[in-house]
This record gives sequence, structure tokens and C-alpha cells, in this order.
Amino acid sequence: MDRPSGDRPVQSSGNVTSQTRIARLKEVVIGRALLSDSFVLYLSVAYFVVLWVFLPRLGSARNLSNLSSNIWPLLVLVIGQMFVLIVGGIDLSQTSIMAITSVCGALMITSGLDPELFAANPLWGVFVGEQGGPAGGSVAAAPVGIAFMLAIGTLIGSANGLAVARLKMPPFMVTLVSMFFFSGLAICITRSENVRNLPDAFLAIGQNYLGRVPTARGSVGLVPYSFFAALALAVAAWFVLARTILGRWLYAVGMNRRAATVSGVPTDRVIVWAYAVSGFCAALGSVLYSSRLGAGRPTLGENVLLDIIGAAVIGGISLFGGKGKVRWAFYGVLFFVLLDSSLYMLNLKFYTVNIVKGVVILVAALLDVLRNRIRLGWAPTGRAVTA
Amino acid sequence: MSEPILQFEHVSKSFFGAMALTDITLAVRPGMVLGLVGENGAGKSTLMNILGGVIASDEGQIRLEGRPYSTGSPAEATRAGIAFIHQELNLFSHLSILDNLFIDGFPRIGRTPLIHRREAVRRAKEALAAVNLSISPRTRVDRLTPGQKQLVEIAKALHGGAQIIIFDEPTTSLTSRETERLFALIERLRREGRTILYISHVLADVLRLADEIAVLRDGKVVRTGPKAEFDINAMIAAMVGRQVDQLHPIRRGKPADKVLMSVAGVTEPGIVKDISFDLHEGEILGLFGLMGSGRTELGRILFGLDPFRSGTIDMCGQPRRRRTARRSIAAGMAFVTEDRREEGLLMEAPVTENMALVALPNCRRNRVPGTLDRLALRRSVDEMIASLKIKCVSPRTAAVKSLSGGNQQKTVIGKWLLGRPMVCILDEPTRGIDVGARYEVYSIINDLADRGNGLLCISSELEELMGICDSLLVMSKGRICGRFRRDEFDKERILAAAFEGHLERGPRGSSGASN
Amino acid sequence: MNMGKLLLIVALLGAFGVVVGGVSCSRRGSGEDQLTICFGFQDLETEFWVAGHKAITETLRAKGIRVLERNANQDANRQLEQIRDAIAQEVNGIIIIPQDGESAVTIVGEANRAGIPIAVFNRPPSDRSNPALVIVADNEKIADEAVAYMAKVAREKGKGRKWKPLIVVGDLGDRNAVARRKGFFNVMERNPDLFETPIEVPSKWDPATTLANLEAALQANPDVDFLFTSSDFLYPQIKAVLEPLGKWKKIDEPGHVILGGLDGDSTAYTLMKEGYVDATGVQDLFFEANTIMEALLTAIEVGQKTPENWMEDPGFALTQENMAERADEMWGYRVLHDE
Amino acid sequence: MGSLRQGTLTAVLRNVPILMFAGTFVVFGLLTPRFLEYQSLENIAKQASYIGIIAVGETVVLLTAGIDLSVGSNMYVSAVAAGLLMERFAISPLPALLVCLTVGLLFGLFNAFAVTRLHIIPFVVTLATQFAGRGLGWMLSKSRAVTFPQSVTGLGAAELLGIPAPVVIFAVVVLLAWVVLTRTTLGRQIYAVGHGLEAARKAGVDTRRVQATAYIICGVLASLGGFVSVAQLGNVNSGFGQMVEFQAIAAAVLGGASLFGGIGNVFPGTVLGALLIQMVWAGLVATRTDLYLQPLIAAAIIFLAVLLDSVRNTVLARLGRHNIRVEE
Repeated sequence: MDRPSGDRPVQSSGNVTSQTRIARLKEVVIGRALLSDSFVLYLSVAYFVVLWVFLPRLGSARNLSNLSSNIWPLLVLVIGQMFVLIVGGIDLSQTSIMAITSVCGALMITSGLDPELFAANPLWGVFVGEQGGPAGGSVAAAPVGIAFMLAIGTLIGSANGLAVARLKMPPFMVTLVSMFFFSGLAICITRSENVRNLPDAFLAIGQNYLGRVPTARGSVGLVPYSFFAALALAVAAWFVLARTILGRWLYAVGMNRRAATVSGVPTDRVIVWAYAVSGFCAALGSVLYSSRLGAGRPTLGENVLLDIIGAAVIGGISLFGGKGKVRWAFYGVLFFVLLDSSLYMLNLKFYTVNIVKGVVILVAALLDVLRNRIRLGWAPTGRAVTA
Repeated sequence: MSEPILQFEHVSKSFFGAMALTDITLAVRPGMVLGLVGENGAGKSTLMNILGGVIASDEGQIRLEGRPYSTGSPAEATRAGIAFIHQELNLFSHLSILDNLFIDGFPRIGRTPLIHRREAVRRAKEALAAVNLSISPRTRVDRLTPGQKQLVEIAKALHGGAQIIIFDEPTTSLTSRETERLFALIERLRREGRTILYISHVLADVLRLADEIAVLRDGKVVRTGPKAEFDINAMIAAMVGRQVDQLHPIRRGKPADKVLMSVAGVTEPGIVKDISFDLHEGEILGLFGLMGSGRTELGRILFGLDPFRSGTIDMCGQPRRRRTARRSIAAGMAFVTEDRREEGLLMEAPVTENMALVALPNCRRNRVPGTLDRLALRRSVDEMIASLKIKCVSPRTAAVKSLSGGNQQKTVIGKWLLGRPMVCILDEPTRGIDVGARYEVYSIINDLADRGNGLLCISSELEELMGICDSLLVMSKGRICGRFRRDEFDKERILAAAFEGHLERGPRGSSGASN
Repeated sequence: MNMGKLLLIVALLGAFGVVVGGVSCSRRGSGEDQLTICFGFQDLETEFWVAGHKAITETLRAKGIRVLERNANQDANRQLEQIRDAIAQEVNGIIIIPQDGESAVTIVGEANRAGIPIAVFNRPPSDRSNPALVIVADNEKIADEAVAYMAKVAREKGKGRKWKPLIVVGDLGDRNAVARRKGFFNVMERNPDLFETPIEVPSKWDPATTLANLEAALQANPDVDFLFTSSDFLYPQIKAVLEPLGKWKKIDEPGHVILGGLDGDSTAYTLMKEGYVDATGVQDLFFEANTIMEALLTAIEVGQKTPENWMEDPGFALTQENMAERADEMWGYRVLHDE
Repeated sequence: MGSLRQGTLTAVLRNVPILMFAGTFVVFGLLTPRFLEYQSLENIAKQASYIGIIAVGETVVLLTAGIDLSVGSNMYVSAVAAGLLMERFAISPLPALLVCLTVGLLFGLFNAFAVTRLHIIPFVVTLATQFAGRGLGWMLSKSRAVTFPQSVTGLGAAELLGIPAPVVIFAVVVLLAWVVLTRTTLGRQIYAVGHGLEAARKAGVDTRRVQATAYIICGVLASLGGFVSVAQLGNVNSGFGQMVEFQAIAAAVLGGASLFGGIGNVFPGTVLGALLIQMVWAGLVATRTDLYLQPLIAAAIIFLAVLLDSVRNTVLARLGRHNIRVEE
């Protein structure tokens, strides 16, 4: 009586005895690959290999270097989003946190502003001036700026978290409003201008590489610095989720908030934490993106939101809470970036790129559904299997 | 003797290769109440789910009035005249009774798709009258008491023209009064010639209602026969496969004098009023009351989940203000909630994860703040699983929702025990679990008391409390209306106390305890 | 194990592989030694960009050059990634319409490092630290000119009375929009006696937003009689708002609102010809496109890796006065007459 | 006595959306008296109508515990399809409208198919159709602006009994949706499905059909909203409909709809939500607020509305808890 109930009989898998042993072996291998939670990784690798056969350039040093420089900043954002998704929320404000931290940080550390562009700025003469921001020109500009950005991001994230946990507002609306507000604020405090003249140490984070490989057209960076930032964050995130009390609490809150409260989990605090982490990661992503583009920009990341959530969902992180691993976030990002890059490589029309991307997301989701069905062995009719 | 209305012929069903039902053959005559008993996991619900079209059988067939009947969906079962009243009522609580009654098809105005409201209300009133329920059909279901919800569900079945009605554990959330009403209704339905399949763990109820009884064990029918052939012990013997002498373990220990928790004058307007009692070391204190007497609410207030306006709650002599569940746990309290699914367990998580939840802060590694000593945690969880005899194939991976009710409940209890509490509040600790598991839960409670814990058992089953408690508090309308020591236990006096206030005032009540 | 579903999965994967393989195979067919140019643009929201996109791609293709189109959807980071991808494909040259001047600097730097000549169309890099071929139009100046003509008309017509001006502002995240707004306000400041405080209507470069906000603004200030739009592509919405209020009138009719815009598209030309619009700032789109393409192709031909040249599209204000002689310099006119 | 105060409090709380709406209106009115005129209300209703129509569809999907992120792309593709046919073959507005609705229907059908037959979660399905749809639209239009003839824009400016046509269409859609949701079996089943899919299935509801219908309704309404918008705008450029899904969801949620299904209503809920958002923007323009501050103030007002709503729900739930006891 405690069995899960579904209404379909399990299809008996044909006449098993008549199958040859090889066929069985195949079934096991395919079954393993399909059912493993690294499926998305296998899918990405398979996808890469198949395309590589036709497009040798896909595996060129320069392209690999591009891939790697595109993966890490996005991974940072997806990891942050994952924390919020695990507690059953959603953070739409990541993009605007990127924008606001980008301009605040840049205003802090810029070593010179064009008075013609910035004189109308509300902060002009108070906080910033012709000689740049408060920390402009100082030796410690880069670390100060980064710390400032991370602090702002975490603060905004915590504010979102407080609104969700304490004021019991729906996460979707809280973060949507926060998205409007902070992107508006970012534009407001810069009067639409991008902030330039950032210290070299800051720019190095997003632009420099460790090790270079010579190619026909100049050398190509091997490992971007952003990799180390993402790696450190991923390890820390993994540690928190898998090895700490907070990690267990995060999952518990996402699976059943009421049961968690009764069991003594400080639910409100855990939720605030999750949003704070998301804000922190958005700020870190902002550091990487801003330094890669060499300016603090009020419109940073305006269009990256759906990529973040798409990558998270493709990786297998549930929108309903309680499920998510750093590994999965990485697979999702890998798949997304690879897909994007390969579609450009195929040199399709820009509109075809969109269409193909949509179809591929659907196919990937469908594969996931089928996998789940096989794994469960029965079909819950009428219910969308959660990714 | 009439032809059987319903026959199961060699029905089998397996999940994940494990046989849930093996070769079930059973015949039911019209106008009869068949009592279906068995332990959790014996296959009762699986069998009924097949009949109700929720799942399909692997082999065998079902005949309805002699004709083969194959189940496709709950909707088809309804059309075939089979109604299934689930243990967890299948009602939409945000919708009205009207919506719930007609959700699979409203009466319409002519050929338009528009709902014929007047007609629907008229029919709904009829349907409700048939179950003696006089409430406006427009009332929202979440405003009803559990008993009323049950009646709505039955009204829905009858209104759908059901000839065969399956009741799965119908009395778990009913007060004794509501249970009586339900039984009278079932009796009437039987007289009208409808066939009833009645599943319950409350064997006394089965014995009282059923004409015939079928006992299931491990997916097989082990014994069938008319009621006269059974008594409670015979049923239990057939269910568990051996003789069971008693339902409750013998209570040996005696409460000590030391007070663990002292409650004085706790009041929250509209909920509870002027609650005072002491809980001693080694004491099992029962809290009995009818549904809505405030017993569960008191438990929640004591544990710090809900606020209260005045009064004090002392733990070990320390008064505590600004109470939260977290602080209560830190002070040595545990709270096994009434609702396992909503407040007790993370249904998607495995047993180990659930068990560890409360004890997490106790398993800190000192070197790195906030990190878990996973080894210590795993060891203590494993020990607890073993000591509570939780049966689960893979406690580390299988979601706890795949466990039987008894094992789920043991998981909840184990979770709290890992927190090493001094005071445990248990709200309906045996709801929806079978005889064998009940006995185990009682034993655990007993052991805890023997080890010096104080326990507060909240229950609506008086026999249960009389069987295990040292003393009893009786609540009615938010107040304590009676205190009984074990040597004073008397069913009638306790019930009289529980009905106090209900008997004096009219059904509408005055504004009650609201001021 | 559910073999049916498993097979379905394998089949799906297989089919997908075949499709991708097929597409890539067919694409590879085109010759390797063919000249390839990457054209990255930020979006195609307005007629101006559409016409520019069309002009550039068609001209290049007509010359037998392979064009890789990249739409960045207004995301500077995506544009950077796209250009890097193009560099990895070893294109011969790059033309970009950057999202903004700052990202242009970075993107140009990328191309410089890879030794691929790059041309920047219409939005200049914010400094000259990295060499590139650049063609720019000074949005502020063109807006200034157009509005100055409108102010002149106002002064003649008004006979000393004050006018109530309104500006439809573009997306404040877009630098061109900011420059046009600034040009407008320059004129306002020069003529304090002529104008009351201008009403600003945000459009976010979105017609629906424009329509809603303009309607609200005119409800609050029904006496607006001087209107400048930051882009010509919003004229249909402006007409939709003015017409029911009885303010959509030709120049010589009473109740005419002095109208002007910027871009120089075909709608603006038609409306000027019909006599509804007083002036429009024109960027010479075709001049810009041709100049930049030629400069880039020359650089590729002579093997320059990091050519540098800043070219200016002077632009001009097309007014009712100079329309007779200069209309054919307006790209909107030519788009209209080519079709 | 206490219950009287409680009664007032309950009444106030139940009507928070309306009070919020009225409050905002009055505040803006005090700042700009002209804002209080009938004409400005009419303008707000006119401008909110297309978003409102789409939000109604979105509400229906949200009620089933689903989500539709593809409405923006949907309205773009269907408008482009209709516009191109009018450009090329000079068909009249009515067939064009039919084409437009058909495209929307196909969109809805596809979403419905993927959600109910392929069992992919709605968020992913509609995210994918959002991408693909936008690409499809660009492919059709070559990303050029598509201009609609006077015969269509005439409809946008037309009036019926002194009420602008878009408002009339909006009202009709709301009325129909209200009738469907409250007065038909299907409507009640939509609520039931959102409340609990499995429970609905057990109660004999054809859950697939209900879910599918919701997505189809949403698809058709998205294209209808697109057409209404086009009739007012006169042309469709490549960014048409972007971010509309967020506006529609925001309108529905402001109107009290839950993203977890089963809770919400079209009237007055979603209608008020759509009008409130539009009014805030209109008010900011009318009061000539600094452009850079407008988004900040708008966000703050919407935040306040959401906050009030959640406070209301908490308080009502607590009052309800007490009431149950009193009734017994």
C-alpha cells in the first residue's frame, strides 16, 4: 500500500532470453550512460565529438580557449542561481546585481572620468570626480574594488532573501522587482555612461591567461584567470553543499520548508543565505564580465538571465527545490556554451541559431524525461517529470 | 445467495520486480461489507488501487457482475460504479463543495458548456442531504472539519451512482462522534444494497462493521470468512502470521518527582485558555481531546511553533520567552508532528538525510566551524536505524516516501531521538500505521520514559492513551477539563470530560474562547 | 528495463547527430580559400540597422565574399564571444556595429591581437588606444542641427510666445540615444526665451512603451506643440497618438505640431514629403556602409593587420527648406526609390 | 465588538488590490490634477489592454501550475505572419486576424503537446519555444519592421459606444475568461488541476485535456493581444513583444495569482494588476518625473503592492485560523 502508484503496467521488456549476450551488454552500457547523473556531460562530449568530425576548427586551440573563457563566468552565475533554486526560489535579479556592482565597483576604482560625460552624475564631486573614484589610482584599487563589488552583491542578495523569508513575498516577484530597480539604479547613477580607466590588475582577471599556445595568428591563452575564480567558487560551493550543516539545511528547506522549520532548521536564515550567495556570485560574475570587457557598464548582463536558468535546468537542477549539485551546474553550463559556440561555428543565419537552440533545449529536456521514465520504470501519466 | 458482484481472479502485481500482490482470488457479494485487513505493505491498497483504476494489474482479471472489467483510469472506474474514498481525502480544499462534487462534469444549461448553477446547487443539496450534512454547497472545503470532508467525499461517491464503495482508513482523522455518524451511514448504504470494501487498522471497527473479513499478508489472501469466524486476536494472528498477546507493552517504570517541563496559565485567545500542568521525569502524559479541542494547537504552542499571549512554559526550571522550534530543540524538546507528509519528513529525501536533520548542529566538527562530522553522523544514524528496526532496503538512497507508514513514523521518531531530547511531544504517534508497527512505537515510547524522558502523547484514540500513559489530561474547547491518574482511568468519565462544553452549548457555540 | 523508450532515446540522439552532421557538412562545402568577413551587429531593432545590415551583407556577397552574420541581441559580452568565435574561424576581416564604445575598444583589441583587420560601424570606440577603421556620425551634432531648424521655425511662427517642447527619449542604456537627447537639450538651453521646460517621454526603443507614455504625457500636457523623436522609427506611434487629438496636421494647417526626428528613414522621408514633419537629422547610411567596406577590403588586400583610420559621416539635417536639393542624400529616400 | 473590528480589517485586507489601485490613482492625481480626468483612465485602460489580454491567458496557465514564457515570441510571430500576408497579398484585416490567431493557436498547441504528451516541464518547454519562436519570426520578417495598413490601425483607434476598441476587446476577453473559469466545468477543472494534478486525475478529470486547453487559450490570447497591440502601433519591429512574458506574469501575480497554481482570478485580479502597472508608468510620465528615477519609483510601487499582498495573505490566514475555532 505504500508503493508509488502509476496507472500504466510496466511493459515487459520483450523476450529477454532470446537476446544475445552482446545485446544485453549493450543495453547495460547504454543504460548506465543514460541513467547516470553525468548524462549531460556525456551528451556534451558526444555532441562535441560528433561536430568535431565535421568542423575541425571546433577543437582548435583558439576555440577551446574561447570556450573556456566563456564557460567560467557563466558557471559562477549558475552556481549562485543553484543555491536559490535549491531552497525552492528563483533569482531573476542576478543580472541587475551584475549591472549595479559593475558600475559601483568601477566608479570606486576608476582612475579618471571624463567630466563631459559624468558631470551630470549625481555622485559627481561627492563620491567621484575627474581624478576618478575614491580608490582610483591606488595600488590596492583592484582588491578594494572587488571587495566592494562582492559586498554590494551580497547585500542586495540578502535584501532579496529577507523579503522572501521574512516578509513572505513570492521569490519570483521580489527578484523581478529587484531586477527592475537595480538595473534602473545602475543606469541612474552613471547616467547611462560606461565607466572606463580601470586599473590593469582588475582587467587582468577577465582578460589574462595562464600559459599561452602559439597559433598561426598570434598566441592564444590557455587557462584564463577567471577559471581560478570559478574553480575556487565551485570548490567552496561544493564544500558548503556537501560537507556543512548549512548545506544540509539548504536542501531540507527546499524539499519541505515546514518540516524543516519544525525540525529546528533556521529556515529564514537559510533562505537569506541562499539569496546572499546568489548575490555574491552575481557580483563575482560581474567582476569577471566587467574586467573582460574593460569597463563598468550599467547594462551588463541584461540578456544573460535565461541562459543562467536554462543552463541550470538542463544540468538537472530542479525549479521546485531540493535538487542540485555543483557538478550538474557545470554540465549544464558546458552544454549551453558548447551549443552556443557550435551554432556560430556552423555559420547559420542568426535566426536559424535561435530556432536550433530552442529545438536542442527541447530535445535535451525530452531525453531527460525519457531517462527518468526508464529509471523509475513506470510512467506517472499526466505529470510532467521534473527535470 | 446472490451472485458475486465483484470477483478478483488470480490478480498479481509487481513493482520493481518485487511482488506486491500474488494470485489474489476473492469474491464479494452485493449488499455486503467486506473488511479488508492486513499490515502495511500487505497489499490492501495496491489491490484497491487496481480496482479503483489508479494502477493496472500485471496478471489476472476482475469481473464486475460476472463481466470482465479492465481498469484504465479512475474516471472509468467511476463510470463502472466504483468509488474510492482515499485515506488522504481527494478534495480540492480551495474550491467549494459544489466544485468538488461535480468536478468531473457539472450539469449544464441545455447544450451550452455553461454550468447550470441552480440545478447543480439543487443536486448538491440532495447529495449532501443523503449523507445528513446540512451545509451550503458553496462553502469552501478548507472550512470544513475532517469529518465533514469525509461526508462530502461519500456524497460525491453516492451522487456518482457508485454501487461499490471502497473506504481506505476512513476514520483516521475523525472524532469518535464523526466515526459513529460514518458507521451509521455505512450501515444504511449496506441496507440500500451497495457493496462496501472497508480497509482499516482499527480491527474493532472492522469487526463491528463487516459481514465478511479477508486478511492479506505479503500480497496474498491468507484467510477469508464471515465475521463470526473472527475475533481481534484471530485477525492479528492471521495478519502477522503469529499469535500476538497484547496491543500495548507493559508499563513498568514510574515517573519520578523531578519536573522537566512546567506549564502555567498558557493562554492564546481563540486557541487555548489557561493551560497548566507539570511533566515529570520518566512520565508518559497523555493528552486526549476531540478533534478541534485544541490538543494539537497546544502541542505546537509548547514547542514554540505558534505564539501564545500569556502564561509561562518552564523547561527544567528555566522560563523561556521568544520561543522558536530551534530554541526548544536546544532546550531539549522534540515534537513528532501529526502530519508526517507536511511537517514531519522530507518525502523526497532518503531515510538517513531525514534522520540527521535535527542532530546536525550536534555533529559539528570542531576544527572547521560549520562543517559536519559526517562519520560520527553516519554512525549515530546507522545505530538509530538499527535500534528502531527501520526496514528499508537502501536507507541512503531510497526516498522516504517509498517506505511504509510505520517505517516512516519510526524515521520521524529516530530523527528526534538523535537530538537527545528530554521532553518529547508526540502528536498522534500511531496515525495510519499497522498493528505490528504500533506495538513497536509504543515500546519505543516506553523505553524513553524508562530512561527518564518526559513524554507528552497527544492522541484521539482513547484506548491507546489508556494503554500506555501514566496519567491523562483531557482537553475540551481549549481548556483542560480533566486530569486522571492511571489508577483513575475510566473511559466514560474521560469521554464525559472531553465532551464538556460541547454538551452544554448549542452547536453554533457562542464566540467560545475568543476573548 | 524499458527497451522501447531506450531505443527512442538512441534514435533521437542518432537523428540529432545526423542532422547536425548534415548541416555542418553542407556548410563546409563552400570553399576554404574564399574571403570571409564576419559581420557582427548588436541587433536589428530599427529601420536604420536593418538597412545598414542589408547594405553591408548584400554588397559583400555580391563581391563573392562569404559573410558570417552574428547577432549579439544587445549583449556586449555575447558580442565579444561571437567575435572571438569568428577569430577562431580565421576570418579575413571583421565589421562590427558595437553595443557601445567601451566594448568596441575591447573587441578591437581582440582582433588586433589576432592580427585581423577590424572595422567599426556607426558607434565609435570610446578611445583610440586600439587601432581600427572607424566610421562615425556625430549623433549629438546631427540632433542639434535638426532641432535648431525646428527652433528657427518656432521662432518665426511663434511671434514671441513660448513653446511647449516634448522629446521622445530612446533607451537610456544606448549611447546614441543619450547623445541625441543631449543635442536636443543643447538647443533648448540656447533658446531659454523660446521654450518651456521640455517634457521627456521614455521610449526604451520600444513602440508599445512609446505609445503608452506619449499618450500619458499628452493627456497631462495637451498643449504640446513641439515634438522631437530620438528615432524616426517611432513615427507610426507618434501619429497614432497625435491624430485622435487633432494634432496630426500638415505644416501650414492650424494646430500643427512642429515635428522632427533623427535617422532619415523612409517613413521620415514620406512624412516630410507629405508635409507633416519639419526636419529630420540624417546619417548617411550608404555612405557609411560603402566607406567602411571599401576601407576594410583595401586593408585586407594590402595585408594590413591593424589598419587605423577614423572617418566621419558629417550627416546633416534635412529640412523643409533644403529638401528639394538634398533629399536624394537621405538613405530613406533611396531605400524607397530602389524598391 | 472585537469581531466588528476584525470584520473591518478583513474587509480592508480582502480589498487591498483595489485600495492600492485607488490609492496610486489619487496620489498621482494630487500631483497632476489632469490625471484624474476620465480621459486619462481611458488611456490607461487602452494601453493596458494588450498586456491585459495576454495576462489573462497567462493567468489561465498559471492556474494549472504551469507557466508560459513564450507569449512574447508568440505575439511577434503571429503579428509578423499576419502583417506579411497583408503586405504581400493585401488581404483584409479579418482574414489577417484569423491568420494571426491561427499562428497563436499553433504555438499553444505545440506547448500543450510538449507539456502534456512529452511530459517536459512547462518552464523548459516555453523557454525553448521562446527562443525558437523569436528566430522563426526573424526568419519570416528578415528582422525588418512589418508595417500594417490603415485598415488595421483604424481598428486600434476605433471606438465602440465611445469606448476605444482595444478596451472593448479586453473587456470581452475578460468576460469570456471569467465565464469560462467560474461558470464552466472546464474552468473549475483548471483550478482543480492546479491544486493537485494527481488528485484531479483521481477525481476523474482528464488532466491532459485541461492542461492542453490552458496552453491553447494562452497561445490564442497572446496572438490576439499581439494583434491589438499592432492595431495601435501600426508596425512590428524585431523587438516586438520582448519581455512581455514578465509583464504578463507580473500583472497576474499582482492580481493575486500564485505561481504554484490553483489560486488566482481574472476579474478583478489580473485586470487590476495590468491596470496598476500601466497606471504607474502613465502617472510617472504625467507627473514629469526624472527619467532616470522612473524605473526606481515604479519598482518601489510594485514592491509595495506585492508586500501588501503578502501581508494580507498572512493576516487573513491567521484570522482564518481563529475563525475556524470560533465557528465550532
